Amino acid sequence: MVFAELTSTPWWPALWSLLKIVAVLVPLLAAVAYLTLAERKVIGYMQIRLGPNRVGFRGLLQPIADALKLLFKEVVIPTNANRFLFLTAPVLAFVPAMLVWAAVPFGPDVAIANMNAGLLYVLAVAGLGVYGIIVAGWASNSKYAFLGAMRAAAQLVAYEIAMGFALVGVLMVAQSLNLSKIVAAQAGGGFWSWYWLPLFPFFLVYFISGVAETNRAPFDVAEGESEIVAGFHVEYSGMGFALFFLAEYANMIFVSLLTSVLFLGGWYPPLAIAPFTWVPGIVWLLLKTAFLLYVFLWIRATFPRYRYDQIMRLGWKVFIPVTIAWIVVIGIALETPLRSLLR
Amino acid sequence: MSGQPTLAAWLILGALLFSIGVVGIFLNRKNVIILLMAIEILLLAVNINFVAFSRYLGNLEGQIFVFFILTVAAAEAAIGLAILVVYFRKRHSINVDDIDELRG
Amino acid sequence: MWTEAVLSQSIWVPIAFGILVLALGDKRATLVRWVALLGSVVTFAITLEILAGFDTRTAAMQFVERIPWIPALNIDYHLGVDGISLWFVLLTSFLTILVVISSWTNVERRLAQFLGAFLIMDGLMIGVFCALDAILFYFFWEATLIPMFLIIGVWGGPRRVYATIKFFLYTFLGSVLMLVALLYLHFHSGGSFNLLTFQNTPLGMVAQIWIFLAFFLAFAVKIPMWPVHTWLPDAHVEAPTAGSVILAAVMLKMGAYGFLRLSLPITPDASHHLAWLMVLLSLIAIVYIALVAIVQQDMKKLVAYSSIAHMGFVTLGFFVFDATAMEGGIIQMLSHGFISAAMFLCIGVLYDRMHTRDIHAYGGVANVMPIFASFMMLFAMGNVGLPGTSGFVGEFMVVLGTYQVQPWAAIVAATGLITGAGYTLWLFKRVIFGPVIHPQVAALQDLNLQEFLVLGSLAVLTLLMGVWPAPFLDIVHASVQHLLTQVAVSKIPA
Amino acid sequence: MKELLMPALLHHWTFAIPEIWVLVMACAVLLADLFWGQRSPHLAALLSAVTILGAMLLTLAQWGLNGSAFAGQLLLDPFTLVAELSVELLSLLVLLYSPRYLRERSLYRGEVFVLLLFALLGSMIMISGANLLILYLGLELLALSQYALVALQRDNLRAVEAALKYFILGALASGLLLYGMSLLYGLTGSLDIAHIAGGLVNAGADNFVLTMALVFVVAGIAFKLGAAPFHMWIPDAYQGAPTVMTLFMATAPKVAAFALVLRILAQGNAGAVEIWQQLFVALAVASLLIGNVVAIAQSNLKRMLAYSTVSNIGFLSLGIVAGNANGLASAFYYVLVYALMAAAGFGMILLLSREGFEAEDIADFAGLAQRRPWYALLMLIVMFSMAGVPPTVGFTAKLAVFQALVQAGYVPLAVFAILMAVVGAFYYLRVVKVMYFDPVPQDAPELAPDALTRTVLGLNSVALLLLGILPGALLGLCFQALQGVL
Amino acid sequence: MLDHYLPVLIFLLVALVVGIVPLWLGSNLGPKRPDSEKLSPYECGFEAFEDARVKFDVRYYLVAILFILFDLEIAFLFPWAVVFDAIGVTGFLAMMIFLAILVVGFIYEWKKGALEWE
Repeated sequence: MVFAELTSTPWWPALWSLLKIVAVLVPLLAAVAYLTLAERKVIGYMQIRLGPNRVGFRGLLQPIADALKLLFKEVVIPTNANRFLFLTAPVLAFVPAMLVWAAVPFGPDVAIANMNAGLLYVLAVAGLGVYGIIVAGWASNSKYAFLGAMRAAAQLVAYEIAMGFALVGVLMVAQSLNLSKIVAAQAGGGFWSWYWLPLFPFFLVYFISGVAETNRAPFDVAEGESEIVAGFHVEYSGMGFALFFLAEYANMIFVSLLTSVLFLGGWYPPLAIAPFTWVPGIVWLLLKTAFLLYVFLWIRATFPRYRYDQIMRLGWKVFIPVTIAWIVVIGIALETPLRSLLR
Repeated sequence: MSGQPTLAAWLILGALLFSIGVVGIFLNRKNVIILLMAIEILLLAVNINFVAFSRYLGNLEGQIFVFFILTVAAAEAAIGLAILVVYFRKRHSINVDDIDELRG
Repeated sequence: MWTEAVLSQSIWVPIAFGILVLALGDKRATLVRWVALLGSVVTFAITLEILAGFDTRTAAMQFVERIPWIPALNIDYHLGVDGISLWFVLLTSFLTILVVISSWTNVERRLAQFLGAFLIMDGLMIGVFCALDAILFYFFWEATLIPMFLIIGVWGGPRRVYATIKFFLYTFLGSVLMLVALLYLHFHSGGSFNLLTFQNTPLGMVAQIWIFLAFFLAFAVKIPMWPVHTWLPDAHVEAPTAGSVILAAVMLKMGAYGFLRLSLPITPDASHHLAWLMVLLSLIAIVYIALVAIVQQDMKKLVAYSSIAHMGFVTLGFFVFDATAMEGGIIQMLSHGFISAAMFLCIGVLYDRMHTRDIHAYGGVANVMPIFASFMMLFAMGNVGLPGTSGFVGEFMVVLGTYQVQPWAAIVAATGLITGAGYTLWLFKRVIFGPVIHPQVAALQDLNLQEFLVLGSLAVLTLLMGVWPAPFLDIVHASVQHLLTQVAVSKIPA
Repeated sequence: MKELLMPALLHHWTFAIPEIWVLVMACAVLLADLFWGQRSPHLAALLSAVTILGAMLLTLAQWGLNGSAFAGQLLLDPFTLVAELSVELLSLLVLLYSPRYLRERSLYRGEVFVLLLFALLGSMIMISGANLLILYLGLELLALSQYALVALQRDNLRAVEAALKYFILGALASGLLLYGMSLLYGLTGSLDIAHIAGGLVNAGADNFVLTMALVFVVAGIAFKLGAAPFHMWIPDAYQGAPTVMTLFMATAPKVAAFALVLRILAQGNAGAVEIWQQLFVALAVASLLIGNVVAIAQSNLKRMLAYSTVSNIGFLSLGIVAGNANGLASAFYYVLVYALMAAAGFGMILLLSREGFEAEDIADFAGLAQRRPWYALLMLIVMFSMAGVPPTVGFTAKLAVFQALVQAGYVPLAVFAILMAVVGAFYYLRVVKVMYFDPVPQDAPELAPDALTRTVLGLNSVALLLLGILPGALLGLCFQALQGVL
Repeated sequence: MLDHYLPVLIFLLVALVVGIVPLWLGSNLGPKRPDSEKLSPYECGFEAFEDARVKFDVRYYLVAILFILFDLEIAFLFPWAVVFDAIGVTGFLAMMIFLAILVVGFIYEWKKGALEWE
């Protein structure tokens, strides 16, 4: 009864949204925190070492400790920096990283905002993140920060194109910009009807671009500790640094999740038969995301850092031609009887 | 619908932006980059007009036009910036008042 | 077919020869001279053919050629001659021969361009006198400016640039408004550019006055009438002899011809309405300009001013609307064509030898150049208008005709005759007679063959017209009558 | 079967075949130059010539046809045919004028020719476009190519500055035009010229908004044409740009800009003729005044010719003022004639320029008549043609415009214009004066004209004379073209 | 329509709060002991003596231009892809022509070395 009363009040939609946001945001921040731990652990095990294990049981409280440490660090603002921009930059990086989650479908029509132009929204908002990086590099007034920002921007931009082309392929087959509908279009059978198979080049390009877009190894030349000492955020400390850090990890998770949604059938089980269908869709989605996150870490532990020219070459000279060619292939396929393989 | 801005409101917004762009081009005495930005504002004002009309006329052509304007604006910006870079390399200034080699 | 297009031939043959001469280039001077002479003679022969075939009994246009030229605007290539224009065609082609001969030796720089320009001028000026389409008329009218601009500018005296630009802009400015008037007429005549149609197009008084004024500006500048005459002395002084000859003998006539062909028949009411102005300006030219001429130190300037004064008689004759005066005006135009040409040639003869035109530098030329002095004597008499020369016939007829209509104007004009005698004879006295003061004068050579030929032929014509003007008048007569009838009828729509 | 292969949108695509050909060939030239340009430096130029000749043939092959391609977005009508043929011809002229000049300035590169082809394509689209969007795209294709062409000589500060100014004001012009287009769209709900015309009639359109729309459209077009007071870019761009580019800027784009007048105003806004007529009166008066008066003070020939462009645009506007088929036909004729004259004028500068030397000062022509009488004669024809003195073609152009103007009842305006023509004559005469009356300067640089430029210039100038003597055919063509579409 | 975007607006506010509050907290909770060394830009051993923003490689700029252009092509591809089924062969062919022209430009860039980094 109370509930019914509540839902009929004019501010209910806002409140409901707020609830949903909190329901996404809190687990997300927790996930980010524990992803940092997972990263250190996984890489540690891969390199036959333990990783953090002092704070709490097997180091489980390590992220909390890190957070507290960062919170109590001095926020240093370099002398010649532009104070306002210097402080704005981390927020500029952080806010889009959060906002993109508004469109993520966790199940059929389960999203903070189930937008018709969801994919477009995601692209648009995600694209804003680069401003944070550029502003940070510019405002710091440090050569390393500036160089890092330039590199990051050029790299983001290069891979954004390939990513865009890959998404075009998805759209051609799915015929919708709504992320829920894109997932729904992959229903009907099992893992073989997900888009990763017919759109395999796009899948690869998209995921690798995702790695590049989040400035993760082996594409981490923008930070490049050993070259340009952490790049665009070299001058940041304390919470300023923490926000960049949060944004990066949130983006990692987001890219993994979106890859799952677009190419790995979202909340659908790998086989539409009994034991698998018992498990709730959201679990499948999170499992797929977790797997991709694991791949993120795996790649970081395995590959050496690319040279900058190699990165640019991969983006411009490999991904873009490949995606354009595959768009043509998909287009032709859709215009011929082969379309039954895609739909 | 009460919550929606009226067509007139959109048009006034467009007109204001357009005026800002034009004024920016004519009154700006400082920096060529600002000129380029003024040009972008000009085109965006036009876009607002087109989208507003398109929406209120229930006719998609205006929105299609906007797509093309955006593209052309990008191409224009690319060429404009390229010219500006070449100019800067030669003149070492992008001050509007320094563009005075040709006069008479 | 070939003989039918005789007017076209007379226009395009000299132009073709002109281009040929240009193409031959400056290096082959002798060839260029002979080709130019051939061209001018051939042209003259063609125009003689027109004269031979001319029917004096009718006022209608003869030798008419009419083909579409610019169909989109209804402009035709429409040529024809009547009694009024015929003589000017002949005058033009005849004088061109003289110009070519007179330039035989004394033009050293860019001879081909010089002669080419004159031959092209020849064709264009004949075109002016033959055109019966308004635009064609304007076309030739303006086109003549280009060669003359170059002739004065390239081969002229020290202040030639100033003089030629002044000449060009004055005459150009004067004539452009005529174009607007023609276009206005075109619109009101129902889309035609035919001058004969224009003559029959009814027009209100206001429109007529505006059109008349537009025409007036064009023709008055060309004639030139006071007060728009100031370009002429400059142009004459700086122009080479041949340029002065053509300028005075033919180009000024184009203005007067314009009054006859356009102003009077197209705007008869306005012509009547503004006749007082025309008469007044003519008288000012006759009297005032003659006074100005007296004080000139430069021989050419003097003759130039005298030209203006003589043209005053012409316009006076036109605007009293009397057959005798009008025919007198036409005869005066012809006569002035011969005499002013001759005067300028005489001065040229002296200038070639002395390189000065200052009257004070001469004196006693008769002692060393007797033949020349005799010729100059004859032309001076003609210029004064003494009986027996062509000058007498024209001026006398004008004064006589004017007297019948406006006696006071005739009396004023007659005083002009006296002043004219004054400045011409005084010039003659100072230059030709008296003792030889300057050593350079003592060393002068008399006329050479070319000069003799040129001055001789002009002398023959001056005398011929002076003693036997009838054949000249015969040709003019019918057309003048027709014109006067036209002018007498009002065109204002009822 | 036919429907399947040729869906509605592609219907009658053959009517657009000249445009398609130029597009395909432009891409082909780009690639060909890219891959084989190093080995065969003339490849791009030759292929471009083939392209333009092919386009002319394709245009001629459609002579007499009427129709539209792509659902009415590109029109094939008499105007399209004549105007396209003329821009193709003018582009060919530029192509023929350019090789030596470009070689001497290390600009003889594939890009120049490709940009030229794209500019040509833009002009063609502006001519045949029957939709605001298409017209806009054509306009920008042309404009962007031109900006790049002007800036191509990167080591020349003046060229780059010219490009910068041209770019900024050109972009502003596009903005104005677009704003006007957006209002037209709002008024009529369509981008299609035919629908706009109908829409305005039906709506009985709101007069204030319509006036605003037309003010912006006319301002934009005036910018592109170079009519005062929107002429500010013309002198700088003309003077600073490499002369070949100036030559191009002064020719085909002007024809294309006139096409905008025809399509947007005369066809799209025939119902509002009084409004844009009045606007063009103002433009004409301002252009005639500024163009002619300011030109007198110029010592740089390119700059003087730029102001003469402004004044010529003023004369052209007079034909537009007349507003009817007669007036527009004469304006069309005027623009074609002007393009030919400008080509010859700038061609002369090209001819007399050498490596490291631009014959762009009027003083550089001093005594030309003594050194090269034929060149001086050609330039003389050009100058008198621009001044509008018979027997050159410039006279017939002015005649055509004036007759339309007088017929439309604008006699005082005609008188004003004709007086301005006299003022204009003064500065053209100055060039003639310098060539014919001034002595050859002591340090006059050697003239090293090449055969190709010389031949083309000769043909071009003789055309000015011949067309002046026999203007009937071209004028008739222009009248037919305009009467066929209005 | 716009209802879909209300959550986004709220989310924006929330995200701003979540971003700014820790920053504010951090700067209040953390110590403030600045000294000139600490506040100088990071350098490898020598004094930072000039504005670090003066020059950068023009190739970054080239990349930016190429990006703008390609990104806008994607803007055309998106709506096309969404309605791919509805527009049939015509739509497909039209976009293929468009892509072909795009590829010509791409080849040109490639061959001209605009994509090279070394």
